[in-house]
Order: sequence, then C-alpha cells, then structure tokens
Amino acid sequence: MSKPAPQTHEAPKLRVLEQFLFREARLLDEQRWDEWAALFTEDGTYWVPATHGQPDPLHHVSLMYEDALLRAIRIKRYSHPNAPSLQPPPRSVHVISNVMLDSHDPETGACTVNSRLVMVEYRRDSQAIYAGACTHELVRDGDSFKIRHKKVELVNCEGALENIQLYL
Amino acid sequence: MSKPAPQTHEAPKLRVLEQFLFREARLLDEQRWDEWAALFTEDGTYWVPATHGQPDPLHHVSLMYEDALLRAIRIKRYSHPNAPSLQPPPRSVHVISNVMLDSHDPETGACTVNSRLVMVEYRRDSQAIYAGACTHELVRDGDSFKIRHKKVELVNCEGALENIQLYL
Amino acid sequence: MSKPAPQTHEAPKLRVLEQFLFREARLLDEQRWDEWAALFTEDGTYWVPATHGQPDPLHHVSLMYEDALLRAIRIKRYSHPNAPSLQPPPRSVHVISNVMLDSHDPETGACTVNSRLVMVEYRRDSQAIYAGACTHELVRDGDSFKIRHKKVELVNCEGALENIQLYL
Amino acid sequence: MSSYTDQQLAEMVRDECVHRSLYTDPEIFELEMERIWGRAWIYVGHESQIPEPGDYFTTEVARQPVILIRHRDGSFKVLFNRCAHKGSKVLENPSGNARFIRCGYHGWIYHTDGTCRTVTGGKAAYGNSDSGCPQPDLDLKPLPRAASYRGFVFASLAGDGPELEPWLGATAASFDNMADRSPEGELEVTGGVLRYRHDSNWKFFVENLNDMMHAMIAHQSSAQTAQRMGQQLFGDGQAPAAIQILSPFASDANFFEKMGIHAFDHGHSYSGGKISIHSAYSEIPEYTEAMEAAYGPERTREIFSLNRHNTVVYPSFTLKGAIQTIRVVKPVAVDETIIESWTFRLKGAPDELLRRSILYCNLINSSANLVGPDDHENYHRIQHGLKTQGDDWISMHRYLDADEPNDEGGRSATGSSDMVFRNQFKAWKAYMTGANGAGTGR
Amino acid sequence: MSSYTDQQLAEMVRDECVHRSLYTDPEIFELEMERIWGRAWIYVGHESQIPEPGDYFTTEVARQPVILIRHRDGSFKVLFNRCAHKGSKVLENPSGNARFIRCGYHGWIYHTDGTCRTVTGGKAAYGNSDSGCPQPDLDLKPLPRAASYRGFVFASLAGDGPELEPWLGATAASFDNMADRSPEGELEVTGGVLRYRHDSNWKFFVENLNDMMHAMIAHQSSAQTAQRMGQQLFGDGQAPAAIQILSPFASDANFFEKMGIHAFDHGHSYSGGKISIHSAYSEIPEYTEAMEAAYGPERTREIFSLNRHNTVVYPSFTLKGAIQTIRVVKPVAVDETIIESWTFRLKGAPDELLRRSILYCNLINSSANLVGPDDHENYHRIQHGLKTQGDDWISMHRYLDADEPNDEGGRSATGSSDMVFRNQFKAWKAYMTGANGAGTGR
Amino acid sequence: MSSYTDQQLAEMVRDECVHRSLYTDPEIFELEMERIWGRAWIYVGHESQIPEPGDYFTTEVARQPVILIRHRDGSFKVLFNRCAHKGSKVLENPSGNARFIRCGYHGWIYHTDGTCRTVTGGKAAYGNSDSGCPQPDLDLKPLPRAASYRGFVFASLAGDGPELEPWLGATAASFDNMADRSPEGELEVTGGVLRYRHDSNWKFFVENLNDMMHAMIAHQSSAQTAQRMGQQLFGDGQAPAAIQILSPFASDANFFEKMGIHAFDHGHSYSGGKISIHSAYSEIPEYTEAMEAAYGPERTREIFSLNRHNTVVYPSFTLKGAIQTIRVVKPVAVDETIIESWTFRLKGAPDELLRRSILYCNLINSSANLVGPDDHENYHRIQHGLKTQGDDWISMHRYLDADEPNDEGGRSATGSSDMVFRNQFKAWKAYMTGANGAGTGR
Ligand code: FES
Ligand code: FES
Ligand code: FES
Ligand SMILES: [Fe+3]
Ligand SMILES: [Fe+3]
Ligand SMILES: [Fe+3]
Repeated sequence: MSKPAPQTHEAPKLRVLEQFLFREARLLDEQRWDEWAALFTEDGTYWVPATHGQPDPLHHVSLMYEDALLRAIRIKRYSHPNAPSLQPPPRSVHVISNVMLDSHDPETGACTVNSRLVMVEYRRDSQAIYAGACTHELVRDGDSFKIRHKKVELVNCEGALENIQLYL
Repeated sequence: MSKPAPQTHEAPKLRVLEQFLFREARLLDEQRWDEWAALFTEDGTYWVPATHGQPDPLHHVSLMYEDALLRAIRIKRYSHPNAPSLQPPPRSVHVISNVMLDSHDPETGACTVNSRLVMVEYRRDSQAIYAGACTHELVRDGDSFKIRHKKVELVNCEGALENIQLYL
Repeated sequence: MSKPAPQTHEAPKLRVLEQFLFREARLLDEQRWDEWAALFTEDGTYWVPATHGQPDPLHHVSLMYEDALLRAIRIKRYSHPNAPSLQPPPRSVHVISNVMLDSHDPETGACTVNSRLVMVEYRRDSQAIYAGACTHELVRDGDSFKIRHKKVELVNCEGALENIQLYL
Repeated sequence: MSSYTDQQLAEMVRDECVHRSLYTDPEIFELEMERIWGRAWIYVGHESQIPEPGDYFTTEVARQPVILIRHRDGSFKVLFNRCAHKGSKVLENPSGNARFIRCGYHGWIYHTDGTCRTVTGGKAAYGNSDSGCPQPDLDLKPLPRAASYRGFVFASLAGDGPELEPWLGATAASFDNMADRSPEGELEVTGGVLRYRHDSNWKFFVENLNDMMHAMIAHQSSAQTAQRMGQQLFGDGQAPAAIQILSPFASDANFFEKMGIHAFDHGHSYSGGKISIHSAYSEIPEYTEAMEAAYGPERTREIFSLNRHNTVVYPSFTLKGAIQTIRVVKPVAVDETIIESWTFRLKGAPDELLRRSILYCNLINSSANLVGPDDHENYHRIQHGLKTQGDDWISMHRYLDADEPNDEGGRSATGSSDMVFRNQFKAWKAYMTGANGAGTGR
Repeated sequence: MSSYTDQQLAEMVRDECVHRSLYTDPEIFELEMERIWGRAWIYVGHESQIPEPGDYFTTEVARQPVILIRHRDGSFKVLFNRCAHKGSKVLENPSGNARFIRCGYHGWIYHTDGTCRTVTGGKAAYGNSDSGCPQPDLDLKPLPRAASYRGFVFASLAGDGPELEPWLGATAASFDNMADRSPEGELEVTGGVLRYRHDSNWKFFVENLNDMMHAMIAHQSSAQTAQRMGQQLFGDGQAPAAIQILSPFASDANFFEKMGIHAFDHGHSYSGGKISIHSAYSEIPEYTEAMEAAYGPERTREIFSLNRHNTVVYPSFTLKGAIQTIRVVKPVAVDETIIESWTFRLKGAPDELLRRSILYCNLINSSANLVGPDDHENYHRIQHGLKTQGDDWISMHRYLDADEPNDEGGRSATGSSDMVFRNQFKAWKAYMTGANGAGTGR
Repeated sequence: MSSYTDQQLAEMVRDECVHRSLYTDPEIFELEMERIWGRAWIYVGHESQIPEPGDYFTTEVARQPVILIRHRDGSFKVLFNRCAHKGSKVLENPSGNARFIRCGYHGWIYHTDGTCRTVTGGKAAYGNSDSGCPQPDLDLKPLPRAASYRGFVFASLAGDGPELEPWLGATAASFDNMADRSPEGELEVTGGVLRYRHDSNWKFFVENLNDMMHAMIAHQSSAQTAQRMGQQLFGDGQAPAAIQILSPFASDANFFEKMGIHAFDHGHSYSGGKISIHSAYSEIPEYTEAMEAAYGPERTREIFSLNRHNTVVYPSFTLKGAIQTIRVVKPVAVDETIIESWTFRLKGAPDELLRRSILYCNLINSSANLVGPDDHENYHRIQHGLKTQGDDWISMHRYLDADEPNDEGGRSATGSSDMVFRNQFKAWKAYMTGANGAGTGR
C-alpha cells in the first residue's frame, strides 16, 4: 500500500531511480520472485510487445502482458516440481543502462523512466541474448517507488524466438 | 552554433555527460537521425576504425569515417524508398556504460569522454552484437555539448563483418 | 600498501565506486595488466566459480581462482613470445553496470560492491559473450580502494565453454 | 537424389510404430519437403490479410518464399517470390501494398498478377522469337495450384491432386464453425502474429495437438497452479479469462478421453466435438444476442455446441474454432520448426471475444508463454532421446484396432488412443511412397 | 550407409602415417561413433557419484543420452535416457535423486532399474498378447553391457566383446594405483566438473596426452614463466603448489624421453611410470603417515613409486593417478569435442590432497586455465592445417620399429616416439574395419 | 566423391541460362573448390606486402591456408600453411616477419623457403633411408605453381595449365594501367584491408561487378541522394570527392550501355575502357605534373585515357585501376563469401590519390559502407529466391548473340548484355567438366 502522497514532490534523483531499477534487475537475477512481484502496484502491468511501436496490449498479441494474477501464476509455476522446461532451471543476467527520467508529476510524484536492457538467459548449454528499451511508470511509495507499468521493447520482438522463460 | 564560451569552465559532472551520451544513444535507437546529426559540430567527425590502434582515418581504411556531408547523405538514404537493404528496416539498441571523463580544458570547456558500448543491430530474424570503446570529444554548447569527434573502436573491427547499417 | 585507516569512514559514494570499477574494466580492456594487478591487495583473490552458488574455491573446481602469484604468472605469460593461443592476441570489452553498494564497514571503510558484467572476448573472427554478476570486496587505500576479493559469477559458468583467455 | 527407396520408406512406418529416423534424418526431412510439403495443400494465409488491390503478404511454402497478393480484379494470387530476371526475391517485407511489384536489383516491374509490366532497358534486348532467339519467360510464376475456403488460402506445389474442399473433408466443418461464430459469418485476421521457434522436428508439434494424454501431465505446472489460484481467489464465482484459459489444461484423464479424437483421409484429424478445453468459457451475453439476432437461437446453439479442440489439416495447419486462432507449421530443418500463431476477429462480435483470443495466444502461443515451454521442452527431449539405440521404433500401439468408423467418413477413438498418430503416418507413407492415391496422402 | 569400404578405411591407416580425412571428414566421424564408440567400453561415470538408491547421473555414450543410476538393490544400472512410450529423455538434470523415474511428457513411471511401474491411463489400453495385438516394450532399455572397475563404470553399446577388466589390461593398474593412494583404498568424485569445449577432432586430444614432445614447446609461456618466478621468489626453498604444478611442463626433452611411453591392446597407453611431471610434488607428511598406517611403509613406497603421467583408455577416458583426476572425452562433431575433468578425493587422506587436485584442474583443465589454451590452439591449427593439399598424410614415423616389448604385455618406447599414435591407429583400423578381433580394437 | 557426372554438370549450363543448383547445392560448391579454385590461378597477395626477407602474409587459396613469404634470396614463396610434422598451421598471424618459421606445437623450424631447418629432438629419430625405414618429408610444401605479374602474386593448386601472363590475357593491361598510373610504375599495398562477409554464393559477387544494369536501380538510395546533395550544395562547382565517388553509380542507362563490357578466355572480363564511373573524378594537377614528368604528356594522356571500370580475373580477383583498389573473393560455403578490399599507393604520386582510394573503399567496400549493402541484400534475395521451384533456370538471354569480337581477342557488347555472365559460365563449364582445354577454363 503506498502511503498518502505529500503535497508536492521534487523530481527524483537519477541515482535513486537507477538503484531502484538495479534492485529490480537483481531480484530477477537472484530469482527472488515474490520480492520482485511486490515492486508492482496492485494494478501494475508488465508488457513485452510482439511488434515495434505496438499501440495496444489488448487487441494485438504480445510476448507477455501480465497483471498481478498472471505474475502470481507464473511465479508459482517457477517452483512447481513438474515443469519440464524448468529442469534444469534457466538463469539470467539483467544489465540495465542509459537510465533517463522522461517525465515527472510534481503533484503525485509519479514518473516515467526510460532505460536500456540487455538480458542474457542461459539454460542447458545455450545462451540467448535479448536487448531492448524499458519504460517504467513509477508511482511514489513512501520514499521509494512502485511499478505501475513496465514495458520492455525488444529489438528482436518480431523475430522467431525460442522460449523466453524468465522475466525481462 | 556553439555560443561564445565563458572565461573558465568547471569540469562537467559525470551525470551530465552520461545523460548527454544516453540521449545520443536514444536518438539513434529511435531513428531520430536529424536530431542526432545536430549533436555534432559543423566540423564534427564520426569514426569507426577498421583495425586496432589505427592512427589515422585518412591513410588507412575504416569501417566508417564520416563528416557532416557523409552523415547527411547516409541519413537521407535512410528515408529513400528504394533501398533494398533497408526493407525491412534494421533496428538497434545502444547500451552505453563505463562513462569516464578523460580530460577537460577549463578554458574552452572542451572535454574527452570515454565509454563502453554494446550495440545490437537486428534485421530480418538476425541479430548482430557489436561491442567496443567510445571516445567522445565534446565542446561546450551553452550549458550542453556538441560532438566534435566520436570514435568507436569495435572489439571485432578486424573481423569479417556482415552489413553494419546503423550508426554505432 | 594501504595507509592506516582513519577512525570512521562515510559510506563511499556510488559514483566513486563506479569510477573505480570502470577504471578496473578499462585497464583490462587496454591490457594494462600490471596496473590492473596493482589494484589488488597483496592477499587479494580473483574468483570465477564453475557452478552456481559455489560455496568454496578450494574444494570445488573453478574456472579461475587466482592469488597474487597466479595473477603474476598469467600476466607474465601474456607477454611471452611463444604462446600459440595468444597469436593473434585476444581483445576484450568489459561493460560494467548495475553498481550497488551491498555493505560498508564504517570502522575499516571496507565495502562490498555488486555489479553486472558483460564481457566480450574476441579473437580470430570469433566473438564470445560472457555475462555475469560481480562482487567486489574493497578495502580503503587512502582516498581510493584496493580489491581484496573479486568474484565473477557467469550466467553460463556450467556450460561447456571454449577458451576464456582474458580476465573477466 | 535420395538414397532411400520407396520400399525402405514404406518399411519405416508400421501399423503400430514408426522408425526414429523419420524425426532425425536430414535426408528424410528433405524428402518430406519434396513429397509431402511439395504435394499437399499448404496453408498460405487468409484473404482478410489482403483486402485491397496490391495488398500482399509474404510467406513460405515448403521453405520456398511465396507471395499472397490481391490482384486489381479482386482475385488473389499465390506467386513464387522469385524475379523472372535473375531470381531475386521481389518482395521482402512481411506484408504491405504494392501497386506494382518492382524488383530491387535491376528494377523489373510486374503487375499484381505477376505478369511482367516493364523490363529495364526494354524487351527488345531479348530479340524476338522470329529471330529464332530463345526467349526468357518474363513473368513471376504462380504456384501450380491455389484455392481458398472461407477465406483460408492454401496452395500446392503439385499440379494435380484432389481439389481443396474435398481434400479438407470433415475438417472443413471446423473452418465453417469458426466463421459461423461471427454474426456476419466473416473472419478477419487481426492482432499480429506470434512466431515461436522450436529446436525439434515439425511432426512433434503436429502430433502433439491431438495428443490427449500429455496436457494434464506436461502442463501441470501452469494449469494446476491456475486452477488452484482460481479456486483460492474466486472460489466458485466467475474466474477471470486467464484462469478459464489455463485451468482446463489440467482436466483429468476422463475429460480428455471423453473429448475423443477423429481421424480422416490425408492425415487430417480433430479432437473434441461436443466438449473441449474451451467449452467452459463463460458466456458473453451481448455476443449471444448478436448471434441469435443473426442466426436465430437454434442455429446459434448449434454453432456453439460444436466444440472442436484442435483441428489438424495435415501437414501445415491447425485451427481452434472456439477461440478463433490458428497455428501454422513452418519446417526449417529436421530439428527446427517455426510455429506461427494468428488471431481472428469475428466480424460483428463484441470486442471482448477478440481480447480473449489475444489473451489466449499470449498465454499459450507466444515465445514467452506459460504453457508452450513444456511442450517445447518435451519435443526437445524426444529429439534427443531418439538419438539412442535404445529402441529404433516409436510406439503407436495405444488402442490399436480399437477405433470405430464415424459418420463423417473417418474413424473415431477415445482421447488417449494413438489413432491420430497412426493416421498421420498412414498419410506420411502414402505421400512419401506415392502409394494408394499417387502421393495424395490418402 | 557409409560410402567407404572397409578396404578404403584400412588403406587410410599405414604403419607410419595416417590420412588427413580421419580428422576432417564428417562421414568418417559418424563411422567412428558407430564402430569405435559403438563397440568399445566407454566411460560413463564413477559409482561414488551415485551412493544412494535413486541417485542418478546423466551423460552421453557416443553422443547418445544415457543414465547411470543406483537401483534399490544397490546395483547400478546404465540405461538409455529414452522413454519407452514416445522416446522423450526421462531425466534431464545432470544429476539428482529419483525414487522413481517419471517422464515429463505423459507421465509414465519407471523403477530405478528401468522396469515400467506405471503407464499413464493403464496398460489395458495396449490390449494383451492373447488378443494377438502387438505389444510395446514398456521398460527403459539398459545399455547392452555395463561394468565397473574400482568404481569406474564403463558401458558398451555392443552386446559382445571382451570383458572390461581384460580389456583394460595393463591400464587397470593405473586405476588401482589411484585408488590405492587412498588409505582406505577408496575414491570419491568430488568438487564438480569442468567442461571444456574444443573446436577440433576428438583424436587430437587423445593423442596429445601421451605426446611427450609438445609440452616444453607448447607450454613454454606458462611453465617457463612459472619456473622462473618460482626460482626468483622461492629460490631452492619449497615453492607453492601452483609453481610445483606448472613448472614441470617445461621440463627438458631428456626428462620426457625418460618418462617413456607404453602401449597396449585396444589402443590403450600410458606415459611415465617411475617418474612423471607429478613426481616432484612435495610430500605431505600427515598423508604419508596415514598411508603407512594403512599399508605399511613398503607397500606405501610401492604405491607412491608408481608415477604414471597420463593413462589413456582408448577412446573415451584418461586418468592421472598421482593427482587424482580424470578427463573424459565427449565427441560432438568431426571438429568439436568436449573434455570433462573430474576430481577425486582419496578417502582417509588429508584435505590438502584434494585441494591440490582441485588447484591442478583449475590450472590445467578449466576453460580459463593457464596451460590448456595452447593445446587447444594447436589442435585448432592442425584441424585447419589438414585442410590443405600440402600432404594427405600425417607422419607417425618417429622411432618407427624402435620400440620394445614390455613385461606388461605391451610395448614401450622412449618418450618422443610416435609409438602411441601408431598403436591408437592400429586399434582405430581394427575397430573400423572389423579386422583381427572383429572390431574389438586389438 | 561427387554424385554428379561431367555430363550432368555440362547440362546445367546452357548458352542462355544456368541451373539454380549452381548457387544453392553444397555439393556443387565443393566441386567448384576442387575443379575451378583447384585449377585456376588464384590471387594470393601483392609483393609489396612482403618487401623484406622473412616478411610473410597468410591467406587462403580455395579455403586452404597458405603463406606468402619473402625468402632470403629475395624470391617469394607460396607455401601450404601446414607443418610437415603433424600438420599444424605454422603461422597464424595475418602477417609479420619470421627469420625462421617455427611451429607452435612441437617446435619444428623451417627456413623461409619452407625447407626444414630443425626437427625437435633431431632427425636421427627418423632413422635413415639406408635402414630401409620409410622417411617423412620434413619440408613445408610449396603450392604447385606460383607466379607474379606486376607484383600481383597468383598461385595454382594444379601442377599444369597455362602460364599466368597468357592466362591473364587482355586483363593484364588492367594491371599495367594501374601500375603505370604511378609515376614510378610501382604499386604499394597500404592502408589495411576491409573484410566484408556476405551470406551468399561467391558467383553473385563476381557476376555483379560487370553487371551494368543494376547500379542505377540498386544504388539509387545512396547515389541519387549524393547526386542531389551535390547539386544542391555545390551546384556546378567542384563537389568534394565523396560526391564524385557516389554520384556516378546513379548514371543513366545510356552511360552504362556506353561503358560496354568485354569478355575473354578463362571467364575473365572487364567493363568500361574509354569511360567508367571513375572517369569524371576531378584532376589533381600535381599528380598530372608528376606523371608527365615521368612519362611525357602523350603517354600520360594515354594512361589516363584507359578507364576500365571493373576487371574480373575469374574466379578470385577483381581490380579497379582508376581508383587503385582490388577486391579478393574468398568463398567460405555455398552461401557464404568473404570479400576483401585492398588499397594501393601509386609510388611517386601525391598523397591525395591514396586518400581518395581510401575514401572510396570506406564508402563502397567496408561492412558499414553506403553502397554495398544494397548489392549484399540483392545477393541474399537471389540466394533465397532461387530456393523456389518457380523456375530452375536463371536467364542469360540478354543480347544473346549480339556481341562482337574485339581487337583484344575477346568479345565486346553493350553494357547491359548478359555476355559476361555467359562467358563466365562457359569457363565454369570448361573447368567443371574438363572440356576444351582440360579444365583450364577456356
Ligand atoms: S533480378 Fe530482378 S530485376 Fe534483375
Ligand atoms: S514420451 Fe514419456 S510418457 Fe510419453
Ligand atoms: S605439428 Fe608442427 S612441430 Fe609438430
Ligand atoms: Fe501441450
Ligand atoms: Fe599439453
Ligand atoms: Fe553494385
């Protein structure tokens, strides 16, 4: 639950935003799924479009478009004993860079952050490399943030891709 | 046109330099070519050597060595309707990191910035990954900068490479 | 030799830690081996585990586990005229990102820094891409640091890898 | 230049088992491209993708680049994507509109039916037949045969063979049912495509779709989880679409046995009928209204009552009428296959149906989906398991001889029967050896 | 379906040279997998990896996935990793414990000896033999032969051929010596595995291990450097283990000649004996004590005095008794090979020995090691050098006919002799052509 | 072991068209390496790259690693890069200086002419011929034939065949003209190399260079853009070199027809002559002075008046005299080719010429160049377009029989004629089938 927001907000320091994104990336790499899910607002969405400049997650297919329920299902699945595709388990490294503050609403403290991502997913002797642009829509949560919307636009989103099993 | 430089300049903050490089990278990824070209001084040059430690762009071949005119031609070409190699269009992600200030001239405010680059170029189901070191020679332009010289030293510059269609 | 530490230490600025890691990366990419080795304390260790969550470098094999002596041998070897695998020489690019301060001891000023690494090693028309998480255990050295321990956990450390000839 | 005789190929398929080389030998894969994919009707695309003259769509048939294009006279053409001059692909974008087709190499220009409009430098350079000078053919070549059923365009690299509709046989009703679910009786491709790469042979996917035994095992991790969460969060109240979509994969064996499977000539098949994993989706009142307004209650009930699970039009096409999505099989190599998923809008139906279909594809067919990775993984494991000398033969014994003729001219069996596999390999053998029906797969 | 006759294959191996195609032709590689790797005893794993019932370890034999598993009766089994149903690999993790083996696709369940426990949906679906209905085999298949020597498990894809122990011949003593170096006479795999990929043919590695001519040249950069630093930093005092490990690679030619090489039936060989590059390692008093307590001084001295350098059990296995490590050869393609290194703990010996073995593997066998890259590079250079028409034949002339019979039933020669290569190719020819000994490699 | 008969190969090339398998079948590619690249003179390097004794340069001939090295007697040698001992490549760096050639594996040492200097451990190990013991050949092997014309070194893997100069025939004048453009008549390789990978068959590139029909279409995007900008920015004033270099690619059809093409024995050809896309480069006064000082005005005019566009020495080498650059063809696979571009300094000419040549290569030949990607893309599109059954034959009808004999002993035609293609495939057929001229390509 985000605490009631103060009257006005200064624009957050890039350093703070970076550390927030780094922490998110790290939770993913360390497969601390529940902590990661907790970074989202209750209505928070996670989106990986399937085409460049995709306007809409509802009327066009996506690689992923998940609300809290779907995240919960996927995360529970990660610990299910009978998931062939998770044995052996996939591993990831998330490299976050080029963090920029695109917009900031002094009233609510909400802001939009842009970054670049390289995510390397490894499993069973094969390594896949994904690169893309991330947009985080963040809302204030006390002196930190929560993610209302995360969008990952992969450079190869239109390619014929093998399994992507981990969150980007 | 860079405005007349004040008497003395403090060394620019790394944060400012980072944001400048991030913005450059983003203009490239978003294919906002004209804005990107406008980052350069009129005599600004862009160089991708073809060999390690290449001393000279004039007496040794390069992967790219472009002045304002060549940049203008390449950029115009990007929007030409009859360029087979641009249909479908290539896409890129530029990841900039390890930004360091190598030198700074208090008199002119000019500085040299070093960084690491990973650039992923994607087209038609194939993804190429380029990594290298960038050197930006920047000059003051009001409270921002312009690029007098950008050099990208690719780790595989001596390799037999396929088409590189986008700026690194 | 690290100078006697003052009574108490403030937590180092992330910016300072970043620049330290960037410099380390750059010394590696520029193959300034001796300067790189000098970043370590005399008892400093360098470790690349061979399995995920490897507890111990002594009772389990590693991709690399080197003390000062082994680093000295490897570095001397780099300049040996008769090393077939070094002709032509390998090249690298180290991309450091997601730098986070994990812990800091106000008394000694020692701290533990976490980061993400993408290292591209190139030789003879082939390019290998390594990604992983780095942990640096740093100790104060005047107003800078020395590395007491560096650990690189590669996402593909359990894969069947070709030669890795350069430090990660 | 195959080193296999028809005799040898025939011996690799027995009534109750099939030889592992069919999945692992690159030479057999090449023969499949020539004899199965080169003879059968292969799915190309849907007419709704090219409504306007000049609208085109590029794809592959048996790995050969082809163009589906709308000609100015309103007809569609399926052309080889191969310039008549030096052979360059003339269209490279996945889709678009071209008033004329212009080759990027030397600029030859073609009409939308493939006939040559302009030869760069003029045709004079080719002399004329009177001069006895041999003449090049200046047109883009059409595929030997192309036809459409309810807007679904298929083409064949073979000049002869059965017409499309009789060849589709009982599976045609699956196309009809999907189209009839539109109050206007019309489908429109929309919402893009998902392209999912598999490191395994194309047949594993084609077999899996009507494999009623694997879901509750292979998809436990996603479906069971969804089921439990659904219970936990929504009890017996109405669960959201995601839960409704995922949970049925974990239905019990009985359910899948009851769904049943139905096999037909040419290797075609479908599962389900009265029930399927889609039949319990909650009703959408406005939609039912629209349907009843269009068809009347009875016919509407009839349409909704047909609940086929997966329809497989062997070898290239699979369809899910109840959720308005298709999957297209694109073999790349003996151990590599791309599966494309397309979604359809039911014209005149409320937006919610499209959103559900889109959600379904995201959850089941995208490269990052929740269910497919476990199929994908199992195909991979078979691809490698079959490398062993453990057994040269793959079993298709299950419920052997236990299937019954059905009233659609095919045969039916309980869900877990291997009948569909046996039927696919009967077709495989017929295509590969040219036996009964000269390679028509009967 | 080889296009090579036995005759042609035989002609590619001469007494003093061998044809370059043996390293470059993919077809010959496939034949090797079938005739050498498909007939010889191939190393699978060590029993200490699967102490408890249900413990398993997955690996490959001749590129075929197999399982080494401990059955509840305490015996070990080597099974094809291939489900009896549709052929999926049933175990995918590198190792683990499975009370039962459950296939991830349709859930068939097997006992740890491979016998079928449960068929999903019941066996009834397969009718019964009385009904005359053909029956599938429901069990996981064991490899034709499997046997263990001192806990080292080998298996063969061939049903017949010599037993393991006689086949090991004089190399068995290398296993014994490694095990005897444990005060308890027991070895335990520990400390994980290093998997090192090579872009070259498997035979280069197998030949290199007893190539006594290359070390002081190829490994100069690491060994000479270590030597000099050792001198410089520690003079004649005791240098740390790293120096002791690296320096001997730069021993002079005499040393390597003296080490000598010894060749045996089936392509086996070892180098060293009285001395090796490991024999100068500094003594570890507590260890000697433990050994003498267990064996008495004399037997202990005897055990320590056996200093074999590399033992090669052709084609798949190499062993270093003195440092308790093995390297396992995994051919992938004609120009790709994975070498796995495993380390052993000597039960009852002080920790320091294990630490030294671990250090040895890090320094010599990891993908980032200090010594191997120069071997790796040389294999690569030969792989490409042999592409030339410069000479179709690779020389094995060195000290031709200069070797002598030894008292272990094999032949011995000075270190730099090509005898070991000649002996390996004698076995190669025998396996590939089925000559003297029907493909047993004698 | 080809499955093609000469008869079959001959039938794949007709006067007016060629079969698509020539570009797509890996087996034909292997035959090309053996019969065309294994028989013709293949470009190795330029003598100016190895001025001093011991200077070497490593490259490939027909994918086989070779060494071009300067021997101490001043002669150059072309040696197989293959150690006489076990076959390792003896030199791995792209270039360098080696007083002696030392193999990195066991340290054998060779003189710069390939003769063996030192065998590690001594030659005694090989006994002696008197002992009747078979002797290995201890020397690095030279290629069967090597020769140089104006410093351009070619080698042949075939022992017999025409000498280099007569084989070059009328293309020799292109070498002369390039060298004569130096006031000293001397060329020097300088400024490094550009290595450009293509995912297409080598013949597409070799055909493209004298394809006078494609430039104004395929290169519109760069050339037209440059033209317009030139106009816009510099009007009729002198445009900078970049504009001068790029614009002519968009010259009109007439211009390219007028350039004309000229074909000769062995598949050689050139385009242009009086004019080319390089002939309008602005004059460099100091250079003209230097030339006239060296040759006198008339001879200078004569030299400058020869304006050949591309000269193709089939199959491996192409040259641009007017801009002092060459492109070397390195086939890798049936659908992969590396093109290397080298630049030459005209000794005694002003620096500006070199800078222009460098600029030219950056703009046209680098992997990031402005013009080549559209050629590259078109090759790619043909490589895939030819996968279709649309047409098995690629047209070479254009201006069939409309070419005329020229006074250089070849035949000439208008620019857009397919004559050069027909001539290349005439040579292809002769090499591949050994017809007229026993595989000399005549
Ligand atoms: S290849 Fe199409 S116009 Fe020439
Ligand atoms: S494949 Fe193993 S249970 Fe079906
Ligand atoms: S291979 Fe060259 S010296 Fe042995
Ligand atoms: Fe499934
Ligand atoms: Fe070695
Ligand atoms: Fe061109």
